[in-house]
Amino acid sequence: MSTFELYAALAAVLFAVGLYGFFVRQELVRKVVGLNIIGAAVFLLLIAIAYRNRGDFADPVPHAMVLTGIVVAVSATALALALARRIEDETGTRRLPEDEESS
Amino acid sequence: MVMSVFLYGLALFLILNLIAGLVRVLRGPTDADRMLAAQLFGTTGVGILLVLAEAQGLAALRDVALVFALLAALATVAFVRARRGPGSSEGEAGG
Amino acid sequence: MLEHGVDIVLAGSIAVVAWRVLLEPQLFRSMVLFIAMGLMLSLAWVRLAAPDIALAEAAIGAGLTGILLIRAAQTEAAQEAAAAAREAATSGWRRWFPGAGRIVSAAAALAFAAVLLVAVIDLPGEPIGLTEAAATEMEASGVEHPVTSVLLNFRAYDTWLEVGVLLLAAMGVLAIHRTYNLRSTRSEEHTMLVLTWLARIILPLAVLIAGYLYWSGTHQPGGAFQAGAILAAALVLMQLAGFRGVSGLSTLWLGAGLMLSFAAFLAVGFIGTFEGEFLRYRHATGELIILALELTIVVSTAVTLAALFAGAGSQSGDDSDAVRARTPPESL
Amino acid sequence: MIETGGWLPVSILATSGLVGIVIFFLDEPRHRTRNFLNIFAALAKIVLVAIAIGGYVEGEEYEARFAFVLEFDLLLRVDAVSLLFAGLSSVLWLLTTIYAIGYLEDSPHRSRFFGFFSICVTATMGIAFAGNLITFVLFYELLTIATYPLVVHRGSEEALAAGRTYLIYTLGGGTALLVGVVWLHTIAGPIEFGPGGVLEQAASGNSWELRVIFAVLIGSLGVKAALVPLHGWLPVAMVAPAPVSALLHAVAVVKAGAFGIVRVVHYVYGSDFADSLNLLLPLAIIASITIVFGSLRALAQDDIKRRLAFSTVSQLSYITLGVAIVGPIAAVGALVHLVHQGVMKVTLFFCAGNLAETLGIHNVSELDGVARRMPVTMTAFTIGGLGMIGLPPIAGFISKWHLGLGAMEADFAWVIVILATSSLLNAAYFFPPIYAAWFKTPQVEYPPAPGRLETSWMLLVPAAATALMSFLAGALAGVPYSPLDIAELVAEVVYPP
Amino acid sequence: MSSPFEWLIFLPFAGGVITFLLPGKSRPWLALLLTVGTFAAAWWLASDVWREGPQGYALGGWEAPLGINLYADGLSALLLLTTSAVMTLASFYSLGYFSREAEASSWTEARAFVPLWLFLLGSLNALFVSRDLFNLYVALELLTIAGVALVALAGGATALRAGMRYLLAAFLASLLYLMGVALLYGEFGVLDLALIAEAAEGGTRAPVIALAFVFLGLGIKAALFPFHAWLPHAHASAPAPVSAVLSALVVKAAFYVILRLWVDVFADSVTAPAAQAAGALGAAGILWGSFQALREQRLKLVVAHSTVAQVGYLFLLFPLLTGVGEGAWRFDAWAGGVYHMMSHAFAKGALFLAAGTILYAYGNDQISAMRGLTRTLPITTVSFGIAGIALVGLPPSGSFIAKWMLLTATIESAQWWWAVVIGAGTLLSGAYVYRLVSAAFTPDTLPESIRPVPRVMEYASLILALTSLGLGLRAAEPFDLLEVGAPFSMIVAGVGT
Repeated sequence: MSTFELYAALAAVLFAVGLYGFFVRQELVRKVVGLNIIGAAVFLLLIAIAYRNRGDFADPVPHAMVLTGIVVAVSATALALALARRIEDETGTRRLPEDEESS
Repeated sequence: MVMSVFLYGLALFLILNLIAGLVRVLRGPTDADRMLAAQLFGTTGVGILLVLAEAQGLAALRDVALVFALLAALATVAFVRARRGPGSSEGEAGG
Repeated sequence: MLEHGVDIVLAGSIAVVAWRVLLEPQLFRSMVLFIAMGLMLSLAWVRLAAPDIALAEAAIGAGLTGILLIRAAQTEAAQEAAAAAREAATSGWRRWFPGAGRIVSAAAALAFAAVLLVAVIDLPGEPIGLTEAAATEMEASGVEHPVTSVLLNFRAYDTWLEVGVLLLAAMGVLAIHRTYNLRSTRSEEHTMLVLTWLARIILPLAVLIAGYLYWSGTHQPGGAFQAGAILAAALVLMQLAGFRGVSGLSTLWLGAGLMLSFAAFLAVGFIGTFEGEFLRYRHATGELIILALELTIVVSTAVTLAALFAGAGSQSGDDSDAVRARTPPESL
Repeated sequence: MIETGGWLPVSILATSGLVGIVIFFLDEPRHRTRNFLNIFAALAKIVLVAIAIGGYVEGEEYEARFAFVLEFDLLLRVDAVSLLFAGLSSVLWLLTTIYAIGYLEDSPHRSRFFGFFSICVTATMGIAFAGNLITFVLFYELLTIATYPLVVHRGSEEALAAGRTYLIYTLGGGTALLVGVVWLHTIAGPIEFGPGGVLEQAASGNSWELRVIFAVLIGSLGVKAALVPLHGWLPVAMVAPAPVSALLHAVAVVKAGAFGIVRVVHYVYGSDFADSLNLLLPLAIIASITIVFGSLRALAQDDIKRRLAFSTVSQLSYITLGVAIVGPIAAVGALVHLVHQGVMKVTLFFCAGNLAETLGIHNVSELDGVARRMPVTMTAFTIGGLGMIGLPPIAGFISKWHLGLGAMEADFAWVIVILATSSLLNAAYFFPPIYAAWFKTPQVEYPPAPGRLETSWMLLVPAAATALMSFLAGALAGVPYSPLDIAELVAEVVYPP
Repeated sequence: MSSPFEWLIFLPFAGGVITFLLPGKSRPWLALLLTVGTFAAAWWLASDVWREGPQGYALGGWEAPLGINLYADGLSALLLLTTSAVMTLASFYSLGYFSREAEASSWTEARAFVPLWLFLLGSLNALFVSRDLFNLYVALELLTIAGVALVALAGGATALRAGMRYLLAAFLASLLYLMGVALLYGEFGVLDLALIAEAAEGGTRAPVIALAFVFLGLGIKAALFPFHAWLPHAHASAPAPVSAVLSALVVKAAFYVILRLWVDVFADSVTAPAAQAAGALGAAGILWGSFQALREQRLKLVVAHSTVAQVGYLFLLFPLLTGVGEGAWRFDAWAGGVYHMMSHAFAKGALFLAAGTILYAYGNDQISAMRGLTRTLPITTVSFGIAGIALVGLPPSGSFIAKWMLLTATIESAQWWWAVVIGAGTLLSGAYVYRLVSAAFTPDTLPESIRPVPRVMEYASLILALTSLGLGLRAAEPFDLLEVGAPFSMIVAGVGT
């Protein structure tokens, strides 16, 4: 198993873990955490792909993509947490109701 | 060659250390244990990075170690604040 | 051989920690684990010859995100227990099939993992990518570090839009709080002496490190986003220590800080059109322009991330009217 | 774009279309402006249609073509059968407009009413002049949309329910029509209406598909043409104000369906080709069933407008029947009935509206002796009713005569039986009210007439005029430019001698 | 600044910066000015495309694969025009909608609204001209964050929760998309769509799995059934102009990316079963969305559920692109889908704006409260009606043409079952539009006081509605533009008629 394959496999595992967490956990903060884990999986795959193709340096394009991705992820996370906080203020819970109509 | 084996061995050892710390985070029993274990991450992380910098021949990793050290302090502050902040029970947050 | 051992242990423990992050019943502990996972991921980036990403992960991924999450996790234990109870007593069909949701979710997640594995195995054996192309063109880009040349020259357009995403998130947070600066957000009241002291030490250190990372970004790993994130972390620390930080900025200054980088790209892009294309700066001044842009990125990233932290974490319990003023015409 | 003479069909549409839009934006109290616009547009339209008839007989060609989408054009073209329909519509529009102004005096939402009314007529004109199927579909659906607000104009629960029924039927029909038309285009390409049919050359190889498409097209057109069992909306829609009933049931909607059947059989398939696909006999049978069924149901109705509605179901199928019988004489019968039934039925609805508006009479059982109070109205009603039965020399006789002759010619002897039965039934449901009105003694004291006339002149004149037209169309059927004359012109084109 | 691409990107983003920094009441006017300017730029680009064929642009002078290239063909040009047209009118509308200076909170709303609004416009423009997999990701992300922020602007628990759902779904979707992009980069080593299209061919599993990830992510963003649950409340709780733009444009943006990738880049990699599956999900979306729209009691929720249904139509075009043999129907299916996108954008924009007007005037948007709307807000009723026509796909609306083309494709590619779905969808949409229209026609008691509505709000929705109608009256030019750089040809040599 090469380094690329190892980390690519880790990406697959992390993806599944994050997805499961996103589906199963009802608390908004944890859903966001699940999404961040999925994000880590995606970044891992990209960097592994970059690693596979390295001359003097690893492929810089996926690196740039991941840097962008990390910034985007932190933006979305912060927005989500701000929303979650406001929802808690308004409704007293940090979950979303199970069925859509209940509001 | 020998050098490389030694360095990677060292890195592996430090990583195992890290994992041991994680067990403390999970097991507790008090939040104080958890926080100390978390502090250990920072220190051990810096160590691993420095070792890897040698082993992989990437000087830039020392910069990463620098950032690690800085942020470990920050994380500790955040822990303390979070445990001490309003709305948390004072009792458990030893320190 | 041991090299592989490092990777295997690292990968294995990352997977386990991720799993524990989601399983851990107590939110706070889960967040601590999340930060630990970020640190370990940084090591993984190092192993994958991506020191830039390791820096960014340490500063943003584990650092700021972790602190954000930790702060979000400050809920009353009782409240959380009640919510958990509500979660257990779910409505509808789930009551009849307890655990069905979990089984389905697990099956879906596993299916995704399997499919991903297949895809990864199926990827072509020979390396494919843009390493060569980047190496050939790097000279024309004005900087000597490949990642920076991609970020700030070849694909500067993406970077600009990414700065836009960061900016929009900040604008969104402000919009959610119905305010134009963060003065209404809560600052920490009972400060701790030790924190004040720490902040005084760390702040100059952080500025120094940030400056170093910014400067070195043109020829070695490091760069504007990482530097900005470190400054942001310092600002956050100030906030935690009871200083006003970004919350002290007036509407205009906060706005200017948030907008600076996006506007700078816009201006550079505009000037570029006189030479040819939008965002064109291949000429001799390329390096200068990149340095200038990076400087604006440092400032904007620092202000924005700190503002996001202040906005996302703020409680409205003791907030001023700006937060209180909610829309009257609620459509329900 | 617009070729020589193309302005004519376009401006015939525009007279009512533009006026309709202007009326929408008129403030409610501006009655004089609105009435003036309405009457002016209606008169202008009649003049333009008259010019078109004159020009067409002289051999002029009027055609307006607009690029629509891909290889399809919107095509407005003047031909004989479109003139027949347009002539009928434009004349009746004028009369119905006058009638509606009188009928809706002092009621709310008149701008809305007349706006949609004008759009309705525009759509009808569009149907008349549509030169290909896509244009036809376009205006056919526009008609559906524009009539809905008229049906629900009163806004009552009953009206809304009727509107719903109406929409369910017509939207369903419209969707099926669209499918059929698209299907036809996929096998035959963009086709334009041509007398005697165009499919024999374009797509004769696909006989099964053509049969199914025919069924789909007739089925969907049959909704508006009220073929059994698709007639359900028509009696329900009676809740609409009388001018709407007059317009819907005599002219616009139901005729659009019947006219569509004429177009499909004579101008798309061609009756010989359709007959060779064995499509016309089933059509004739369905039409016959509808004729008898409609008459039987009409017998049982006490509500005058419902009785008239079922009578419409029955009478309309004369047109379909005439189309389904191969041969020029039956075709003449069908086409001339298109006009005659329109004129006669509009008379009857005007009269029913007069009775309801003036005396509050809605049912047949209340008609005793009403003719003494409203002699002009009941004279008109009598002429219309007798015409429906088919008594000479009123218009209905001419149509039935040609239908019968055509059936004989085509060896459809059983059709005679249907016609005879239908006439008997017609008599059975029209004679009692006529008899009661003229010869029975009133049961109640009717309120006295408001002025010299038995009711407002705006209600009376249109009824009298259409009654006179019903009479003249029959009595003077032989003169040039009479409906019969034009229908024969059409038949000559469809069945070249 | 000699290229329209530059203006398309520069104007809205510069506007976003300026309106964020500069205080003052001129903000909304500036926004309006910039949307008009963007429309001009889109027009410029469209005319370049029209005259010279597809346009490319290398940002920073770096050609692909290393740099990012922009690209515009007829499809991009049309969508850019649609975007700026809808946003211009919605900006007009917001002049009235946010003019409630008396209420401090709404003034805050307006201040936050304008810069976010311009960023949204900029990100839509960026997306429609992008030709780079990763750049598309960033553009989608910009769009999402701006959209979420705009939804949350409405304030209140409902809007916040709706915004949260939207954000979570879109965040997950982005990551799925990015995972697909990572795999595609691993496979092809480039991000430029044109370069990938050269390299892509059916066969290996990795690109297929990558595509599955990409389409899944985009399907969530496009609210494809069963990933639509986030949409109705997000679109219904936002401020009216935001609802309009989210439903009209933002959902379409995700679909646009699917369309580009599916048709232009990976045409050989996607299989017929995948196409049928996409169609089946689309069909399920049509039925489910329509049923929900029939059940809802709130106007804006009905309109939002209808978006789920209408998005379903778009996915029908994928199975229609398959089929045996060569035929012009592929163009019909593709162009029909695109045209539906446009027509629906205008119609749905008009509907949401009209719904917002009603909410503004009445204070709530219960359907039962809409009674007497024809009297209180006649212009809004008219725009409601016209937009309803377009939603059902009746002529003469652009959706009718779209439906016509899709039906043609179903029949020519011998997939009649999709025709059934289209027909059923038409009737169901007719049913829910009918609910709204009939409520408007019920006279009944009016609310005692209605807040006066600025005229500009009413006319903005009317113009949008009329545009959706105009698309149905003249489709020749849009289709000609659409054919520039299209993956299919209008007429396949030697086939068809």
